[in-house]
Amino acid sequence: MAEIVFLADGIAGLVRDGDTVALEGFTHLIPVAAGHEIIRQRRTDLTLVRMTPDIVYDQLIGAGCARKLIFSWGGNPGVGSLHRFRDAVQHGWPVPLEIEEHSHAGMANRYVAGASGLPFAVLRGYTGTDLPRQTATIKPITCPFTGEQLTAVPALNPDVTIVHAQRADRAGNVQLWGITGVQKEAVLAAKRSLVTVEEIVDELEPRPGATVLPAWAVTAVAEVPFGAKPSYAAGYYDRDNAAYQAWDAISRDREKFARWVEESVRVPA
Amino acid sequence: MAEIVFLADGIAGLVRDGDTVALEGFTHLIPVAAGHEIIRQRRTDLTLVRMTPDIVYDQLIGAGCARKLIFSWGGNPGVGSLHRFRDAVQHGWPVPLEIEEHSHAGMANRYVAGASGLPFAVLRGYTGTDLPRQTATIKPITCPFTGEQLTAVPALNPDVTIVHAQRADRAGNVQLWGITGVQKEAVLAAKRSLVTVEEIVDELEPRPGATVLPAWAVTAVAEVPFGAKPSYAAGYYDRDNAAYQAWDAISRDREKFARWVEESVRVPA
Amino acid sequence: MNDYTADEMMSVAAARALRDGSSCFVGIGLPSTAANLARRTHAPNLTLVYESGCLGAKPSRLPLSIGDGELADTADAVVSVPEVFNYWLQPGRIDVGFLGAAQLDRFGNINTTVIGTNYADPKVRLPGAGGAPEIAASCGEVFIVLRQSPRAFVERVDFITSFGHGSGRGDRERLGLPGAGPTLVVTDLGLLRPDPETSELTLTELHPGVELDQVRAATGWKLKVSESLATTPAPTEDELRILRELKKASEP
Amino acid sequence: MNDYTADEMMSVAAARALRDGSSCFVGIGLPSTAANLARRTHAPNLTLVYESGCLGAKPSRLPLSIGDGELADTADAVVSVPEVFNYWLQPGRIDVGFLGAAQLDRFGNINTTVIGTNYADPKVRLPGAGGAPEIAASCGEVFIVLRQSPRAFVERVDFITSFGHGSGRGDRERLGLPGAGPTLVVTDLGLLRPDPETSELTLTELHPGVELDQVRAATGWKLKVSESLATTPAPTEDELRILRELKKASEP
Repeated sequence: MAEIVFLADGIAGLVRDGDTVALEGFTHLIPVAAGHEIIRQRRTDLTLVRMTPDIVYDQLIGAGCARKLIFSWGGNPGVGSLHRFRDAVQHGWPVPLEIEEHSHAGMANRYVAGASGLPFAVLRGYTGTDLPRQTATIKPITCPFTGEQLTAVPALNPDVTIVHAQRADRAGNVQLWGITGVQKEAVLAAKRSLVTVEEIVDELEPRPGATVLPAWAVTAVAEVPFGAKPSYAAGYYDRDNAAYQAWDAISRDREKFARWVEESVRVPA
Repeated sequence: MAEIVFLADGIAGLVRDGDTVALEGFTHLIPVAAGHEIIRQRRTDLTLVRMTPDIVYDQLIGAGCARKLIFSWGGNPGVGSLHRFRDAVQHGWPVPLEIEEHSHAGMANRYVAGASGLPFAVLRGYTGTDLPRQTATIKPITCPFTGEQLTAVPALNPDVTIVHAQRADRAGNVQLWGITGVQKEAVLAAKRSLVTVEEIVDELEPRPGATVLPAWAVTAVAEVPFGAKPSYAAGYYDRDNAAYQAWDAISRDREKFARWVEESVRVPA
Repeated sequence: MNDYTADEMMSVAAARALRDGSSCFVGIGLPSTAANLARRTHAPNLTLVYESGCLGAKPSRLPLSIGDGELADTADAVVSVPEVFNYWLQPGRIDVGFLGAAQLDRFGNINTTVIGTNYADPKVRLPGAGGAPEIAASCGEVFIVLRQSPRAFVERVDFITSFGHGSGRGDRERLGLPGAGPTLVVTDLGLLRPDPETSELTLTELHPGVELDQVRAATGWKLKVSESLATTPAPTEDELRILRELKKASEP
Repeated sequence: MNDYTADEMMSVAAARALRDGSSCFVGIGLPSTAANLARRTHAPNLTLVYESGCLGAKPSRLPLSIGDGELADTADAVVSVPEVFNYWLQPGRIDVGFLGAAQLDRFGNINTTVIGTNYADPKVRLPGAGGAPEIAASCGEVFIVLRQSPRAFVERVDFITSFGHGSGRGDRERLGLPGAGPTLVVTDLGLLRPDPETSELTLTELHPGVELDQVRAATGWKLKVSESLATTPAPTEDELRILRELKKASEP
């Protein structure tokens, strides 16, 4: 059964320096509060994993928490580039950032393989592109029945996956709905998992389209209202598009960014 | 968009002699009425596919519609054996039945590969068993990253898949809920598909746990109330367990079975 | 003293083997009866997983099939059949796989495919594998429940549908099978467990009132008997009452 | 005559290319604007598929991201991200893939990864591939929409993120790519289509008021021009009104 914890204790207990950590979320339900707690606790040498690293990954990278990023699309959706990510890749600031780059289809299948206890997944992917030349984790594989050549990618099995969801019950059964992205796979692929939720309730009522992660598939659950802000939680609050716009100016400048971290993240919670 | 048809026209138009046909359903929502229509239309030489062939497959086999069965568990759930299936395998009556035998995990993954446009799927399966010796569609495959040996099975891509669901709207969008089994994969893996439904409604209201097959992924939809009887349709009617029990006696005897087909199936609908 | 049948003793003994707080992949029939009895007695927090995709089902009556509506209605989550095998069974998330068998051999290998050694022309065609091969491979351990008879308990199964311990200790490791394989066989006569040295099934418990010779006569190989052969405690009144209520509630 | 911007002309021209009753895999930004405009004008039965898992989304305003709540709320079905790629995109169920690009070359190959030829030490690090490589491979055909400039329209892309026609006709077949690849490029200046013989992008339409020399100057290679160069019809009043309403409704 999942343990109900405070966010700070959950991060302290589950995320260690040097870990491979996935904070997943596909525009919706991004575990931003958990990312900030990682910055507050000054974790380093993390290998960060995410299909769509957005501004909370820009923040983690800018704060020096990461040594490597495994991803398929890194941007500020609807706004533009991630300047801290760029600065790390192009100038090694504040620390050099190694990258391992895939497509969405490849990343999604890597999580699926991880969740399925398989060492790899097969897809029709990357054909004709320059990605296999740069990414060692893309290899050809031959169908044993037809002889056709396809692409293999290795399983992703993060040390810890962190996701945000709408609700959990007191046993730690988690319910998420709306766009559920790749969160189930990311949690099931991980050795340990932390789910932050908008609220912990006595009983989960069935919801159309809801995904349920049973308590026995989750390590820990923390109640963190507004834990996805400035992204959104369907049924709770909308996306704060202005915050995404505002990030562009903050993140373009190292000093502005550093000040932002001190003033907005490293304040006591 | 899916075409709305009468059952007889749907079967006449979509199921041809010699086709590979999957009528899927996992205890729940078995497309029995569609199976009986295939018997009425005297299709022959079919390759029948299903994870759990039960009494409607026993009937199709006994009626001489099938030359081959691809399956993983053939029985009368909670009752015992399928006597028409046994008679066909053991004595070639009424026609010899070739079999291609898998495990549930293998069959499920064959449909997944079929639905995904891949020629094969990879699983941890069959290890140490005698199945690979008898079934040519089970082969070893090596992980290109770890060198580990796993098992490959080829995609299943039926000529036609038939499933039963609770509801469709007039455009042919299909909604099914409760135990949804492998029906989505079986439909998406097929070249053509027919969905029989309890009712066609003006608008599909969202349902917890419902699966929706968009109209553009379905070839035809037929309204067939009680189309899953004696299996059940959650929200409409319960399983007729007595009918499953009664099947045992009918199916043990060739003449009794033949009489049953004439009296219960080959009557005008 | 309670009056009970050998089948009731078997169900109770099987139920007792399931630890509270663990998860169990349940086949229909005897395994389902035992698992549901366990949930109502000593193991209220036993998680039942059915191959129809029902995770954490809490049926109020015994399901007649693995796809009963009751299972979906009471489950924590209902997932697709591919998902239950790929995301839940295959990675080894389930502690115990609970299987029946038509034939079982002395190394716990299971046959549910054909009787007779010619697969193409079998004496009896059985239902086949279902989920069992991968349940036997991937669960933390496997419990097997079946009635003991020389026809069922054979020296060597005609067909290995689900791999137990192969030809003895070390075979599972050699094949890379993750789970521990069969650790317990519950019958209407007693309990058998694999010998720690050889993995050969060995009688470790007799049910009350059963004679050792009876078990030997019901076994198609020269049965090994534990030096510390014990007697299963008889079903308690509570166990019997709850089992009978369960069975009664499930009648059509 | 209507007054409109070059960007509006581009959106309208892109929208017109989408046939009613077809399905379209939509990236965010210009493609999403065009697809939503099409749904409100000539193609009410256009099925929009977003990589966040929203099948058949019917947003009332332009989504700001591929994961907008509005998309999920109005979709026929919301599926997981692995499912949208594996069950819906990969088997070729989607007719049109609608992509943007940072760089595009004369054979329709797309770069959204790095500017500069040294991947490890790029001049500019771009967002990366996202869903584009498999959209470009698997959709029936691909439409590309981007503003025309010598920086964007290059002789050879620095990095092939998404494969177009490679080095010319026949390359897709040789690689076994199922879809037809880029069949149309819509810019703020005109339309380009691959030459049927060589697959080289060729200017086939000029937007009203645009000079051929302007397009040549905005293209980083020696631009081929169709012998039957046509002029795009100007946006109609209806098209402009609906486009502006859409954009307005999407402002924060």
